[in-house]
Amino acid sequence: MASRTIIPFGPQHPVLPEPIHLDLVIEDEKVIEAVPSFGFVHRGLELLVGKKDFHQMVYIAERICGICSMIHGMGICYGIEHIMKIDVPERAKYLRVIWSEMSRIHSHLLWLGLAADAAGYESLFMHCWRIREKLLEIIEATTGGRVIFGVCKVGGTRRDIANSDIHGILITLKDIEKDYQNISKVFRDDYTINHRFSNVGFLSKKDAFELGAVGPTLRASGVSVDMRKTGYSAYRHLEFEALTENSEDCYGRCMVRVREIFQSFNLIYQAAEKLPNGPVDIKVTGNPEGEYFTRLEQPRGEVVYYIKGNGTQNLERFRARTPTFANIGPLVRMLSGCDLADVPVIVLSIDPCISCAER
Amino acid sequence: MSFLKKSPWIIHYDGSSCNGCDIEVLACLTPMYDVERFGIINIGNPKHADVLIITGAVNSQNASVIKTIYHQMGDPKVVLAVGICAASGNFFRDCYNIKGGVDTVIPVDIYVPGCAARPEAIIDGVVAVLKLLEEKTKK
Amino acid sequence: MNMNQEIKELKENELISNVSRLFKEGYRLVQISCSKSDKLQLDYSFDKEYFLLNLRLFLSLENPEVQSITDIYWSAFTYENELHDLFGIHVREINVDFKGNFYRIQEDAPFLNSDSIQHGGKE
Amino acid sequence: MFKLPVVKMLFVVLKSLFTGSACKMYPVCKQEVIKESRGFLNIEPSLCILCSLCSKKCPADALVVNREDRTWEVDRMKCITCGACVEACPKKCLILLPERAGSSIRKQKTDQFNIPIEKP
Repeated sequence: MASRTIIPFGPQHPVLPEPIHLDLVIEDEKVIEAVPSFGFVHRGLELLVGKKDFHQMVYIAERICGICSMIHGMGICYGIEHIMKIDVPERAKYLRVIWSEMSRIHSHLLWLGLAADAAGYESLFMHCWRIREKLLEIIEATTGGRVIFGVCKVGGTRRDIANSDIHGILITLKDIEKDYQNISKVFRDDYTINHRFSNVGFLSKKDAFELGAVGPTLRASGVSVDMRKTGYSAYRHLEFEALTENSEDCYGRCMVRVREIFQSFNLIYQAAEKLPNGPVDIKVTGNPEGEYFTRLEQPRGEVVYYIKGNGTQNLERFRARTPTFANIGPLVRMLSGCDLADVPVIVLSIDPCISCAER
Repeated sequence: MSFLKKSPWIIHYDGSSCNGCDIEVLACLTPMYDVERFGIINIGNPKHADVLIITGAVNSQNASVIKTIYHQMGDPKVVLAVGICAASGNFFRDCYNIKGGVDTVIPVDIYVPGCAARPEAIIDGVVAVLKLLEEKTKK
Repeated sequence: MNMNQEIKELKENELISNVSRLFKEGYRLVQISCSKSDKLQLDYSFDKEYFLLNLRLFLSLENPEVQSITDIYWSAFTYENELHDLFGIHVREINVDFKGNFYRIQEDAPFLNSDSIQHGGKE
Repeated sequence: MFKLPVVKMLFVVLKSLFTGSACKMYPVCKQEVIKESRGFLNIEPSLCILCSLCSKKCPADALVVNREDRTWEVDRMKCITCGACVEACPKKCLILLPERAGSSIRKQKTDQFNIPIEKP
């Protein structure tokens, strides 16, 4: 009978840039139980609704997380627009799709880089980030910010992409895709990645569904749930499939993301082709009154916003259930029974975004 | 690179930041900005580090962590606060759980503005830090 | 816009039976949220094939208490501990009970005690 | 079978040799400015009417408009360059420039602008 030890994991950890804290109960190098706890990044920004009006809340929602900022901003705008029955111009809907797919690509490339780093493959990490920088240049040239996009507002978008620029952007994107194609081959075939990620962090299909996993974590277990399929914004006019893998382990999660990047490129091409002309925003008057649950698909999975307005310029309640928060339960299940050395890889495999989870 | 005589090693701690500045700090270390050409390495161990980079505001929980990291670093040491949150707390200073900028816990030497701070701004901040480090070494 | 969501109001004692029925029907737990007005409003959201079903119940502000659903949906412990830490709702029989240490914050139940609602912005 | 990876590697090495550096060499080379970038809030003082709409709309409370002293202030360490003020300004005297504010040793870095009195 081996003795049990509790190892604190985090908040400052060389592998993970973010302060996640886990108490790992281990017995002979095997993790028996993982106990997460929050609070290092907790800001309580949901309470700011009382102090800021709903236009300002869009900026605050964007700063829930710097990686998924576009879709956070889009989510709150979408909810308020639904409550106020604002019909957003078609062009704005397509632009939102283009930008949110760009943010998905940059988030997934970021994750792939970190995953390669966790597997001890530093040159691959550098290549992923090199490609990502090219994309960030496009993002900056179109939105004005590198990571905080700041383009969504209630009633449309703040900026427009000129029709004359779109051709150039598509050419650059095709270059990036070609570059990425080489890297994706490494993720698919390389021995190091395979060896490190296969059969690690097992989450069965039944578990993934019942524990409420979302996003790539869920889809890697063979459940086809993708909120983009509900057809919000302009997604209903675009063709795509929810990508699934059946390997149910970290490698599957990696592969889902690898393939999703190609899908996102494809979605951008489609949206750019169909992009209608017209205005990008409409004037918003009045205040929201009513409630709505917005559900969008973030790079990390499904995100739920509950927005309740009471007819004043301040919202009554803004609640964001972020994908990482939903993935905590599955993570705890994945960690129990794994080797201590696999913990960083497993934690990374859900693409943890702690500032999202704690808000 | 005559103005860089030392190779400062940095330790990065994420306060309650939104990740925006974090990934920009990380982006500084990757090919496009590559601060490793100045000999700057991101290191996990506070004992090895000369520069503490903090992103994000301070809340009641991570105040003690930041203090610990700061006191574990050997002298001379410099603190670089990256981003608006680290300087003033951004709009999160109204939140119940946020104490304010980094200077509420430890002395800060250089502030880098930006939300999120651009990699160029961070490099500028690091260059400014180096001068300070040199002055502190002479003392 | 997709309208596929529905809100169903419940009494507190009907919660467990409803949730276990949804579990059998193959619903996935999406989230549990709470909002404060003159009462505490709890929303349990479930998803099946992109249809969102919300079970809503109201609790009084004094000594709010609710039965845990972690026997049915194991991963609900994150949401229920959040309810306890941020809103001060006592959740009976959670399978993983952090006893207020899930969110490590100094204040107890900041969302319950906040008076930030209805202040009308900056003066 | 054995030769293939070697050839691949050689290809990669040759490609890397001829594509040049991905690095931007900042600060030796100057920063390339993308003109759409949101970097630095600037004001054209002669157009300002001190309506203080910008400071009301600012989510970060970075702007202070003083009607009595006729000054307009921005705290660079609070400004998040979101552009809310630029949209709110009725006179279009605010502009976001692609340059960025420099680092500072002080927590506050206020830029104050005097607003000239309107000529009749």
